[in-house]
Amino acid sequence: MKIIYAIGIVVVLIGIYVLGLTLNKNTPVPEGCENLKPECDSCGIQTCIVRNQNKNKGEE
Amino acid sequence: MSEKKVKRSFASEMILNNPVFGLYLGICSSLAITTTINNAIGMGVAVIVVLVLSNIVVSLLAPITPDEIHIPVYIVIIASLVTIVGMLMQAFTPQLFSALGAFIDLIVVNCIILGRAEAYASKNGVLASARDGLMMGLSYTFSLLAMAFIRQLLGTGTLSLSNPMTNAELFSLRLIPEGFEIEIFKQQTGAFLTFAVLAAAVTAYKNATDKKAAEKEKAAKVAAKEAQ
Amino acid sequence: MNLLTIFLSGMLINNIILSKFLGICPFMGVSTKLSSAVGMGLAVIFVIFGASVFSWVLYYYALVPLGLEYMKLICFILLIASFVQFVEMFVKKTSPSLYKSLGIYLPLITTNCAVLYVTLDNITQKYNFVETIVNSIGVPAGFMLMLVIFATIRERLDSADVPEAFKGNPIALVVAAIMAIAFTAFAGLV
Amino acid sequence: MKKESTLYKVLLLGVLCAVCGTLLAGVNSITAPIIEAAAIEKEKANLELIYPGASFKEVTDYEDPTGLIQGVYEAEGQGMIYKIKNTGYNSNGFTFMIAFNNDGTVGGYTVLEHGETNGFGSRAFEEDYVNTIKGLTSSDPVPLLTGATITTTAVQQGIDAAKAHFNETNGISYDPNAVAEAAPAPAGDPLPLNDDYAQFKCEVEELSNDGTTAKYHVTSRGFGLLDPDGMASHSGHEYKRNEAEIEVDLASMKIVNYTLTVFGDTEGIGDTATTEDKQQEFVGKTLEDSIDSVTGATWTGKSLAAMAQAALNAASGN
Repeated sequence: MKIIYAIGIVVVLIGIYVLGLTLNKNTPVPEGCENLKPECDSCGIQTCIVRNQNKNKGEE
Repeated sequence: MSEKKVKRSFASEMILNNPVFGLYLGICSSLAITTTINNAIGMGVAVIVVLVLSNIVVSLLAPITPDEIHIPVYIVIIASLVTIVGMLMQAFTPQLFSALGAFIDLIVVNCIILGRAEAYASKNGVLASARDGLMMGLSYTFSLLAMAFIRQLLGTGTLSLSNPMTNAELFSLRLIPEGFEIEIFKQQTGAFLTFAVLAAAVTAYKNATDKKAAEKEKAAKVAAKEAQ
Repeated sequence: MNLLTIFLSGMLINNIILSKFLGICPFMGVSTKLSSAVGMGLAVIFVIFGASVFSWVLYYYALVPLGLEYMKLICFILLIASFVQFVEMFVKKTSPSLYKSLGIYLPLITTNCAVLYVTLDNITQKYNFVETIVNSIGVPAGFMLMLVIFATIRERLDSADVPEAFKGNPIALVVAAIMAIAFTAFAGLV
Repeated sequence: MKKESTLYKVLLLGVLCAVCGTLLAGVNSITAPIIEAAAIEKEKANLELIYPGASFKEVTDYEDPTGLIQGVYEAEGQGMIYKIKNTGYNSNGFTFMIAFNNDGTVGGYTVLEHGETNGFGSRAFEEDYVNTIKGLTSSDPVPLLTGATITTTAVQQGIDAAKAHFNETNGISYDPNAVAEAAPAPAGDPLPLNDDYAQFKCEVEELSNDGTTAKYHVTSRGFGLLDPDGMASHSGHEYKRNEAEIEVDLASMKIVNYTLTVFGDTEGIGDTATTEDKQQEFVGKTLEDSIDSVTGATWTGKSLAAMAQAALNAASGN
């Protein structure tokens, strides 16, 4: 019985997250700041690293 | 990867693209819990288990997950794995669990795991991902051990290891006589300093190897030109 | 624990960066310019506040009645991620200036250790609702304070002659070590 | 079914959640009992002090607005034990256990660890106060202990928090803000007025002298300024000299009136030796007599006796 609640909660939360993701992707970035990228040079922020790695891999 | 790179020994590979001191991945936990060797090994093993399992599951699921939702899928996998590891540790190694405290739960946001999952596991086969997970986990643990070795030695003067299950002490070696320890290494300042020095050492080693490699290449080029 | 003690200990005494070592990734990476430090700080304050409130409600009104306390980690990380998405969407909709100063940092915050730590800490400390709110403002305020202090130092650091190997992040950590000593002075405050 | 269609995504996420959910629930059902047993095991040694040989179960969902209750344990069929942590005189605080039998009487009151000043706060955990607590039921108010007011107030807060929960779960109605009069402090050994009180450094100033009675304003250093055991200097109380106005009948060299004007020692501890009747005790006394000191407030008592001696010496001087 408790398992159903557990699965239910995770499903609801993932639903909200995916909804947020899709909505966020569809809303356009306000004009004038398309190419803005936060300066995060060498730090371990995961999204930066991944983006940089993919970028480097692409160039190699 | 060019053939020449593979020859480089495992150790220098471990140091060169060391996740912790090189890429600053997962340094939140490495600074906080490396006061004793026990904690370092405990955390290291937990990260290895989660990393290997998550890499395997991610590499299995990657081909069938659409691109938009790959982050939520990975997050759920990693979060479940971390919760399971946390529960097992709380049940079977309570002493270690209370020492590591909230940092076991924070493995979820540890930059190494999601980073490796996205960068490597989602693009390679199961076996390769598992191996990569193990390698990364080992070099993470290795960095934690380096930190813990210095901090425990200087901070408490003794190097001790105890069995997490039964909390029995395996060995305890007092190297620095009583009263001569440097207390500050047990506190935050010591953690920052040790990390800064080790990170600088890794950068220095990297600069050195790059310079050597550059010179070798230049020499090789010069030799090649003469040979023509 | 009265509210002022929670706020002060969250902000100064066990400052999230200096004594809990959390949020160091953004601390070193983004804090080169003062304006970006303030932007990041405000974004983190807003996210931690919102995430803590929602996670507290979710925990005490959904997880505890159903006896699913062990699910708190997976629920909180999903909740934080979705909260950040909705905030970013909201900021995109409101104004370009807000997006420029605040919005671009939001995707970086999802994997920030500090956010998840605060939400989990509210539960382990058994805070009630008001204490959760105070804690979830005090801790990120300490984070922002650190970012601002460090941004000013770092701008001057770039012109200092630092040994080759220490350039970049290692010297930033040495500065953080010195700041950690300074912050231990707050220990007797409460 | 196309990989990008939302139905596919929903299905995939659904399956993933199902797998993760069941996995988590499964592992939890294995580890939860082990964790709980280990938690009980850790506390068992303490719980055995009160109900030896009982089997204990931890109660986790309880409302505690005070935040003092650290743990609630139920001894099967015998009663409830509350582990309390509060701060008294010593800033590191103390931890103790209070237990109520199912019939409402107090099942046990044992201290686990405390750092209260011995001779003062520590009396809150010694024999006579422990027995007074043990004699109570879950609806009686908790009496304080003169001479250890700060510590026993903290103990009282803890026990009240435990009582609130116990009475609420067992449906016992009680008056939460009833007050019990403080248990009297046992009388200490007598203080002779001609003893050596040089260390109190009394200062005497004659206010009036009409040949038959003389009135003096006397000040002396109290417990705080002498700081005998080094506790006073960092206890956070700001100490002053004690001051009194003493009238002496010059013919019989007896004290006619003794009124304390300024009390400079620790409230809650020293003030037990400066009550109305303690001051009146001086009336009719000469240098050869002595007064009873109050345990726990001996130093203040001595300071008052020093002032009396100074007044009598000044009177005999002229």
